Amino acid sequence: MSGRPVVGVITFPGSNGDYDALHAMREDVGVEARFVDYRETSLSGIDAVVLPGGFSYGDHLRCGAIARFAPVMAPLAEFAGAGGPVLGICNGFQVLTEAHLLPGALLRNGTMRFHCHWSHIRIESDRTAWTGGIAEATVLRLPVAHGEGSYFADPETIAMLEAQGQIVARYCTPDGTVDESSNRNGSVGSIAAVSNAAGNVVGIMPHPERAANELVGGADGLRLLRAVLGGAVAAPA
Amino acid sequence: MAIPDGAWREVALSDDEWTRISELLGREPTPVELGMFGSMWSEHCGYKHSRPLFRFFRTSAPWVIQGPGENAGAVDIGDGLAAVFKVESHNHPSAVEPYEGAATGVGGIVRDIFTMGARPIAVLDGLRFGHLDVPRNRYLFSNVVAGIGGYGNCLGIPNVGGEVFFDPAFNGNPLVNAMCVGIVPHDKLTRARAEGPGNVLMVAGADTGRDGLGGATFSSVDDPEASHRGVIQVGNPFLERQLIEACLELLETDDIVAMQDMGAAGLTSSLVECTSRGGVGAEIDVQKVPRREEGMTAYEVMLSESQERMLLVVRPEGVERVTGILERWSLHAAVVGQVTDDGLVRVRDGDEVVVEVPAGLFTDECPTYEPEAKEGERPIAARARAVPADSISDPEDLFGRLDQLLGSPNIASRRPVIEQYDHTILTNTVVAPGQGDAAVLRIKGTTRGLAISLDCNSRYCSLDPRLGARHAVAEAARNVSCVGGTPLALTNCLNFGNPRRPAGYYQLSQAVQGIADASAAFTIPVVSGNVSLYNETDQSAVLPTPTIGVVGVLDDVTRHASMNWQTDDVLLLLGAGEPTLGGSEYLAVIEGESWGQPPALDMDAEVALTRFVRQQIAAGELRTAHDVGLGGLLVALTEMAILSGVGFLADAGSIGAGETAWFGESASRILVAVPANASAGLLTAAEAAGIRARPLGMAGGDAITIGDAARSLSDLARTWETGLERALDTTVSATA
Amino acid sequence: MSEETSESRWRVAVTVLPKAGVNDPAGESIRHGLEQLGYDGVDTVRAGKVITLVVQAESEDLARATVERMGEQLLANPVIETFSVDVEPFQART
Amino acid sequence: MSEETSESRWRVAVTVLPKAGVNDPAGESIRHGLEQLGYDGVDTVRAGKVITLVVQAESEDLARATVERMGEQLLANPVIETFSVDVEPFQART
Ligand SMILES: Nc1ncnc2c1ncn2[C@@H]1O[C@H](COP(=O)(O)OP(=O)(O)O)[C@@H](O)[C@H]1O
Ligand SMILES: [Mg+2]
Repeated sequence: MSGRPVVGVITFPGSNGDYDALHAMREDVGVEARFVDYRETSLSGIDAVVLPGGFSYGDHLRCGAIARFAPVMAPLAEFAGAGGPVLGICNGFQVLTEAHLLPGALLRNGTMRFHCHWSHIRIESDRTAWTGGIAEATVLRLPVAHGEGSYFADPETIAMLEAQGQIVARYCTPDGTVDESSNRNGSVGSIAAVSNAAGNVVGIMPHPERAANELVGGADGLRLLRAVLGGAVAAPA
Repeated sequence: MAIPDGAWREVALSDDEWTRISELLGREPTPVELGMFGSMWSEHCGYKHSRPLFRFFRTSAPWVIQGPGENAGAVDIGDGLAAVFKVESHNHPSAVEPYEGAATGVGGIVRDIFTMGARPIAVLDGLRFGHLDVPRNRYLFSNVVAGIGGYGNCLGIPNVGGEVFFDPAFNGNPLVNAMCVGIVPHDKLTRARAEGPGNVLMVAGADTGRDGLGGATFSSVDDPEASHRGVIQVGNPFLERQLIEACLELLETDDIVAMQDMGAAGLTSSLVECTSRGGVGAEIDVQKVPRREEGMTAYEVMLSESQERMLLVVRPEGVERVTGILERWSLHAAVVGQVTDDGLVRVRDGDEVVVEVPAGLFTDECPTYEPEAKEGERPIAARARAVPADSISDPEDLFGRLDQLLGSPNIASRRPVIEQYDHTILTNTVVAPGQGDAAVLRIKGTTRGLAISLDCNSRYCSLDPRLGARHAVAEAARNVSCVGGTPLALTNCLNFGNPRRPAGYYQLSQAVQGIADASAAFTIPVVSGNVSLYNETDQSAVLPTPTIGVVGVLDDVTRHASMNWQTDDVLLLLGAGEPTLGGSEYLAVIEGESWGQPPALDMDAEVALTRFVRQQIAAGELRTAHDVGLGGLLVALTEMAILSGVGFLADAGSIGAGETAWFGESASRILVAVPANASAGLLTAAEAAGIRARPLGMAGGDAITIGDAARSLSDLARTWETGLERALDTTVSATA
Repeated sequence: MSEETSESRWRVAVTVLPKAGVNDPAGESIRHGLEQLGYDGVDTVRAGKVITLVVQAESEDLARATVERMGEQLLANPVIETFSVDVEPFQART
Repeated sequence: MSEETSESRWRVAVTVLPKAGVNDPAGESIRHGLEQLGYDGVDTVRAGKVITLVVQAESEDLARATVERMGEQLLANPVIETFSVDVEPFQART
């Protein structure tokens, strides 16, 4: 890595959180950021990757199912395999599960409705690239905006995730209590974010990039977006 | 091919209109021409019954960059930027297929905005349905909301406001109005005028199917279901998202002469409007239009309302570049013809010419009507009927009524709707829906913000359409002022019944004049709008509903107001509006119907009051404001308390006792809250500005206390929060 | 499956597809996805829903009739969709 | 439909259903809706997807094999779904 870290924001056809992620990274976090088109075949020069929210391919079939086969996904898998920090937000999270870079799947919200509201999450692991330095049990306030955000994995997988510390955050009340009232989409174990075993790839349903400025409702998301700068941006060659 | 006798009626043309068309052409039209006339001379495209009324509108001001006549209006908002906006109805399609009808309504209004070169930054929606105890209304409501969310959420444009209103008059005739606002640098504003003979016409976006054939004409006849033939339009927001990005990128090149979206009447209206605005002619070959279905006729291609399509006028040397850009966004495009200099719209089907008509015959020659206007008996009687005198003075009983109002569908929290719409995307939302009287959006790269509100009290309009329309403008402008915005201009959507009934035309013509009155008094010109008539079934028409969207600007977006107050704030009521139960929601909820003389509107007082409030906000003196609307003073105070999570204590004397004091409605009343040490200053400033200001009490505690009587805030909040869900699903109990 | 019990159980699948001519963006995206994966010669892709359920009825015909009614009332939207019903005797699965 | 052409066309339906144990809110809300409409004795409601398409292949078996691959790669997500494939010769419809 030479000089300032560069964050790549991948744009798939139908991504719509791409501008927000780019803006937050540039203006609020203050790093260099650029779009990476889904047809690109290399991530060279990129130190961290964000897969933004949206409706890639209209969310047709399943969210993320078609985007997963985009050309950029091959270098992304390599990048992730080499320990490069990757953050999938909302639709980006769905793409990462479809691509088997993260465990589990995201189902239709239990209410069968789209949910847009500010939510609270409790950080469960500070051992990931995107939560380093955020003490466990810290409560962050972030907006959600999804129709299919109900995290699912079978019981064995969940047990494994628990054992390996791969559950990154759970929905909670403002005071940090994990209960059903705050688990509005019906996620297994109130899971809002998970990581891969190495901790460099994180998927999160709420939107940190939309909580990067007090003027628009809150800035807790900056803590996640910034965490990656605290060392994890030691990118693969 | 000869036209069978009477066939013109199937495309909603009258016998006289048929004769006129034949005279103008000097021959009988071909079938394709007839279909095109049917669409272009429909109410939707031709504004037959409304155009003559538009002369009343004030449409210009120094800050107006584009008035009515283009795809949307535009106003200067400073920093070299313009706000581009318009509201449009999708009532009839939504009555037939609520999800897709509402979804494609959003798709259509968004296309109007980016066609002007503007990047869409907000959507609002004004919805009206019959009561939710009718299963069909529940179905319509749930699916309309899902459709608006489904399309807008996928596009990634935040939905930041609107209205939901229920009244039995909307049984079978829901109203679905969608507004979109976009931002564009002045020099990028694009107008849809075909120019330069030899320039190339291209169709871009979705392939053409048999969607919605006859849509434009079916909004002009009484029974949408019966007259509807062809296939229901199913929208593809994913494709539209690509189209937005591609079109905005295309406008960065010098290759585009004009751009026109295809909405009602599809290729017909986009071709005709583009050529007639530019004073040129055009020739296309329908065989070159990419199709989704086999065996489509020229008629079908010309009148299809397939969504997500654009007509582009391209310089010949740019065709390749344009095609390349579209392909990069995975969009099809095809060259279908070119601009000509003979003023004719000529359509070929291969070698055969199937249409050859001077463009102006479709537009300028469209007949207009000013039928008889006569007020109906019912509104006259309803207005004359005296409202009940106050009979309740015990605060406990008044609190009981407050409970009833808070839980009623027109007043209860809109959260179940708002939460189905993405309102945080684009990260501009400073005051979110439900948090203030209008939405506030920041404009990135500047210090400014926009304030936007969409309003209409249909009930006032039904009792007195001219006064009601003035109220609609006043309310939208007041809402914008209450968050700190200076109203700049308005857009309107005229939703009415059959104008050929004298009572219907009376409502329409009076409402237009009411809009014109208030628009002039408040200096907010009309820059765009849309008309939807024939919203009636079986002699029962919708409440006349001139929906008004107002856009305002905040020079410093950090100085804005919301409904939130803080413990120990002093509560003041500004303005001299006199509450009345006439036309009130209180009567509708308690008596099952509303009647009487709606509140008076003193437009000078309203102007002074709203100017004062936005000046105080801009000066940083005021951060909490909420106008008194449906449900009156106590409903407004309680909404603020619930949203703030802080109760209040008011002096019984300052609130007053009785239904009128608690629940009566008026214009020109704004509740504000300021820290105790600022209240004297505000009172002095109000006095200096000639604004009546009355202290009501203080914010604090977890109850609403008026004199000796109190109600727990959490109980009231639960009633208000669950009201809409309860009405929707009888299995959800009040305590759930 | 014994036909003599008055109420037998039936396993039913209701297949709901967009009507002919109705725009089908999901089918379009799936076709595109398959193309990307290198499948050639795929066409007429339509995306629909299937609802499977178990009902009680005295006969297969009655089961079908019931489910046809469900289709008309709730499972399909007749304005834009068509549906078909498959019925087979219910065998409890292990 | 001529069987002798080396590439025949096949009409295929891929039915995708949620796996046992996976939440199925759509199925749940349909069951609830049917109940509200007065249908008793309805159970095991599952809501899934169906994708119909036409493929070219030399034989029915090859068509099936191709579509099974599509199912594994794209049409179903094995973490949450199972799928089945039906193949029949394609008959151009009038
Ligand atoms: N259909 C809707 N879509 C989005 N927001 C809505 C809708 N209906 C109401 N809202 C929002 O809910 C809030 C309350 O609406 P309303 O009671 O009409 O407010 P007011 O009377 O102050 O205009 C406002 O912020 C409004 O913009
Ligand atoms: Mg309002």
